[in-house]
Amino acid sequence: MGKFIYLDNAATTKTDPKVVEAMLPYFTENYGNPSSVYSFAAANKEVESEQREIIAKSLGAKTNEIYFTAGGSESDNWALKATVEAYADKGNHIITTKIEHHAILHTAQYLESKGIQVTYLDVDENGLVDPEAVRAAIRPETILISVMFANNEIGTIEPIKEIGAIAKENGILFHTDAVQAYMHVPIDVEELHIDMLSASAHKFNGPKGIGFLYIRKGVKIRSFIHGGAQERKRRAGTENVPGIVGMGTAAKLAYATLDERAKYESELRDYLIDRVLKEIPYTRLNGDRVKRLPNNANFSFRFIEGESLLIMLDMKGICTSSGSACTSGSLDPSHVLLAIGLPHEIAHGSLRVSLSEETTKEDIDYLVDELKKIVARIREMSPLYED
Amino acid sequence: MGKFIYLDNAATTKTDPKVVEAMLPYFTENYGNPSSVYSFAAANKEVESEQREIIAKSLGAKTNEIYFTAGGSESDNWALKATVEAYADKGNHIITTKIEHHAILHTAQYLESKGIQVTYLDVDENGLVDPEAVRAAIRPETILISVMFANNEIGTIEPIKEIGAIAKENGILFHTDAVQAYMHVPIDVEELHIDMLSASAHKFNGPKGIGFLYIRKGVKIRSFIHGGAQERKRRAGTENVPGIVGMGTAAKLAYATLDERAKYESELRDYLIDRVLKEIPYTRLNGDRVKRLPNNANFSFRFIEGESLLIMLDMKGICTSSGSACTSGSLDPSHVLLAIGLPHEIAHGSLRVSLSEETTKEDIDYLVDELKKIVARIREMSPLYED
Amino acid sequence: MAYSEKVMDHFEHPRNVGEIENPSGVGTVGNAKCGDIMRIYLDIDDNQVIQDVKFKTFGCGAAVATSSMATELVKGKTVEEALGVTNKAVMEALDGLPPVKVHCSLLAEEAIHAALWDYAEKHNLKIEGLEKPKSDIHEDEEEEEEEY
Amino acid sequence: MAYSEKVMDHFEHPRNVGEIENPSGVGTVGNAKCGDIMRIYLDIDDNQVIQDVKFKTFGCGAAVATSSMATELVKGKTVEEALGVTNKAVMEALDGLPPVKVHCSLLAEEAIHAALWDYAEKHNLKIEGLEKPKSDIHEDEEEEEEEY
Ligand SMILES: Cc1ncc(COP(=O)(O)O)c(C=O)c1O
Ligand SMILES: Cc1ncc(COP(=O)(O)O)c(C=O)c1O
Ligand code: FES
Ligand code: FES
Repeated sequence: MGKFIYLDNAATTKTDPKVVEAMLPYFTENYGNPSSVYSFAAANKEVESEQREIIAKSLGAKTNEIYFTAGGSESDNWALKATVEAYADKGNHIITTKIEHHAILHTAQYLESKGIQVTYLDVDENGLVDPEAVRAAIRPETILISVMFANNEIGTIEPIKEIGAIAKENGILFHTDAVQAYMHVPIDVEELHIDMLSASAHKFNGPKGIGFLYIRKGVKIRSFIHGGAQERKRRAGTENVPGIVGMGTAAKLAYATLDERAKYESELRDYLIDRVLKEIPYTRLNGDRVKRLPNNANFSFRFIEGESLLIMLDMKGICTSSGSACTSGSLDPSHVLLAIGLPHEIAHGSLRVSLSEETTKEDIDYLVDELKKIVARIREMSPLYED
Repeated sequence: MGKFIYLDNAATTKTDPKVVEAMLPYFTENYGNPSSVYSFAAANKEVESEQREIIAKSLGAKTNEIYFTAGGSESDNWALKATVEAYADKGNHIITTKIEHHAILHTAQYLESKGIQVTYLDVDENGLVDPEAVRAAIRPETILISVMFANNEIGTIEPIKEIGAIAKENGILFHTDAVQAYMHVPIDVEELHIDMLSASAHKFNGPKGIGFLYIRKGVKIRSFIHGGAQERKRRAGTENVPGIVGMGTAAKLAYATLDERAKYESELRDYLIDRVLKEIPYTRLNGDRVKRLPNNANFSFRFIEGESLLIMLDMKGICTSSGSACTSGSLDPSHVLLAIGLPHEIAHGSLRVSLSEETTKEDIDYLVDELKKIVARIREMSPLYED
Repeated sequence: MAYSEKVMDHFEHPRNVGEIENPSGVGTVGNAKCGDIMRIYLDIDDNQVIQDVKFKTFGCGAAVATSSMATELVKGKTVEEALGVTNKAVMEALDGLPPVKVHCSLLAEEAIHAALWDYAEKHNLKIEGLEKPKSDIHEDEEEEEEEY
Repeated sequence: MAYSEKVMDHFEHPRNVGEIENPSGVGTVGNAKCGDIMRIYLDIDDNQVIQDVKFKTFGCGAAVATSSMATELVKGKTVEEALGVTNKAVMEALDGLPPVKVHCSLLAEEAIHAALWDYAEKHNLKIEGLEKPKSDIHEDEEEEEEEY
């Protein structure tokens, strides 16, 4: 099939073969339901708590503060919907931002339809939330602040520690959607004053369909999925043992290489950013130059529409994505790019490149070389571009 | 490790090695996010809809009426919580039964705490719901009837067609929790007038952590997990492609063998029931003798406590489960056994044996022989038993 | 994106990209929803036959492919015949488009109409069945399930 | 169920199962929550030394194992010493119990107390520190997370 270069690791990652290997026995050999009495299955309960421990340790949390879910979206939904109910007698106001993932934004909009007040904070041109704006938005009836750890499109890392401190000072719960950040940057829930944190395994070489919500001990939160007594009665459903083992194994592997990986990827990322900005005219980098995920680069090319760019890169064997959601049902340009102030037509021509530890300098060179040609070709075709 | 006989297929099943094989490429090769533009990932979108088609066909449903979830519990929660909101202007009353799985019961109790009226119907001594009782419970403000297809403890199959007809006649939505029934008995949503149906892959040799909710076209229902545009905007979250492929493959395999399997298993089940009732005194069969799942047998042994029985069977390499939830955090005896009228101490001594197509007559003979000895030994130890 | 082979071919090798100097008519339309823009240049002879046609498009893959196909379809046709080149005809010629991409083909139809209108205005003609083009196209979405 | 090896051993090979004819004391207690029942028979000599002990239990694995261990612990002890065999002591001797099973060990402690009470009553004795047993044991659950 010729060249194949996967540069969309923010969308999902390859499951590590070691992870798959660790999962395999739990499909056809140790397939027992962990809630069962007999030893065959009870062993799975221990395997599960080993995974919980690995994850807890990676966050500076306690084992019984980690709750397995079916992924980042469920974790986000749970965190918002359930705290809003549990703290209804305290207030009905939550604070979040304009650049959250839809799993937060659409949930917040749903909550608005139920009478919850939501403040959506602005961000600056680099996508940064101002902690002082968080402070200013706090009201007596504020029960929750939810600010993402790092943005999934433009890679900006938010001032979580500062926001956490403000939340703590004011006795308000602080949730962070760390789906893009977990295992890509170091996170310590104590140091950062995080009360709840969402993560999803398939963003760090684990399997799809499994994630977790960290819930600090003492946080009141109702079940989101009611039923059996799994997950300390807080999340019902027969445990996805292979998935849990997959996530735990992936976390263990990723945690061991975190610093090294971040260093490698960010160097490559900087090389990519430098080349693109230098060699392709009418181009801008979206997101903060420094406070950004090690593996994320996001560009806007003027006079260019995103999908055409993606398809042409695809024809060259390069997988990337666009800020434009044109293709996923909605035709609106990215809410994130609009929030950082890009006009519609520029927001349309954006490209997200997200690296992995397998990405090489040769890959980046190939990408940039092709990108130059493709951008030129599309501009040639564009009625907006007069050279 | 000596003998190993797995007779707890109602708790979970072994994932079929063919299913695992079908899943494998989607971890490390075709790992792309189905929502992506590039061809590498877009192919997964088609794979997904193939699975949807397999499942739709097995139910007499349309492809776009199948929505993937993380399992039976999520499907049940979704069906109840979301319809209650979507039909709030029609009414606030739902009808269910006393023998539902906790995924329904605890959800219904949660809804009660939100002001929803819930009728929990009684069942007869065999666990059967009376369709006329359903009819009698209907009020002008009734918006949903939810009756399980087959009970997970005692195996009784409910008169779904009659209940469906009553629901339809009265213009009320009808949901059925078919987690135990799907792929064990034939189901046609048209013939049975089912509007929504929950299922879970790990109950039919598919993987854990994946299931679906059938939603008839035209049923108004909000999202349960808000976020991205997946599942026609009704269930957010990066699709669990390996899980979906696993469930589809399992459904395909199971559908092809359904009749044959049911025949084989029910013969073996009847052989087991006959031997136990004849050879072990003070024993009763729980659940309907005829209207019962092909693979389920459930007994109560007087003067016997369930957990001891399970552990002793476990020591003989036999995996079974008890109606008693003693071990899973709660110490109350099974709500199902109480609902069919068993006194506490008898409800405590119950045993569920659930077969698979791999179960042999030798397995059953071994089970019954050991059971006789163990029951005698425990009775020996029991202060309730005076021989 | 399940684009047909024909779509991919026209996308990869778009026909008639470019501009015409001193065109008989030129039309530019945009889709308000997705922000995409298409411009068509026509060269029409005295017998009202389209001798040449060029396009420029700022838009998705489908927009590029439908522009390309639309130009092929109208080339050599009379003005009257060109009016019959609907978005349906363009889609058929491309072996279909994914549902979310149907609106892109409207862009092509409207751009041709706009160019023909421009031609008619410049030449003081009245073309039967041609209406003044809107500069922005709005189209109803595919019927969707009710959402909550 | 993560039962220790000691628990499994006592469960598989319970010591002192059975009855004593004409016992010095017998005690039966039940746990209202789980419905389990335990009965202990004591044979006590004139020096208030427990010469023999037997039990019958309708209960879970932990109940059987704690009964068994408790009988072992009190055998040969004086009545006064036997009073010191608390559920904690039984659990320790069994290398612990899972949290949900702690209440089962109370059953053993209470059954011994009930048998001693019966012995005291029959022999018109007053045993220091022994209270009239309740027939049903109620115990506060483990502290649980608030639920919603
Ligand atoms: C009848 C019934 N409903 C719902 C469920 C929940 O399914 P899951 O554990 O896959 O979420 C089960 C099985 O556990 C069941 O037997
Ligand atoms: C920031 C962020 N939050 C939430 C999600 C949702 O995670 P999932 O798709 O695993 O449910 C994603 C990824 O899709 C994400 O990038
Ligand atoms: S032209 Fe706008 S999405 Fe195709
Ligand atoms: S004695 Fe009741 S659960 Fe152990």
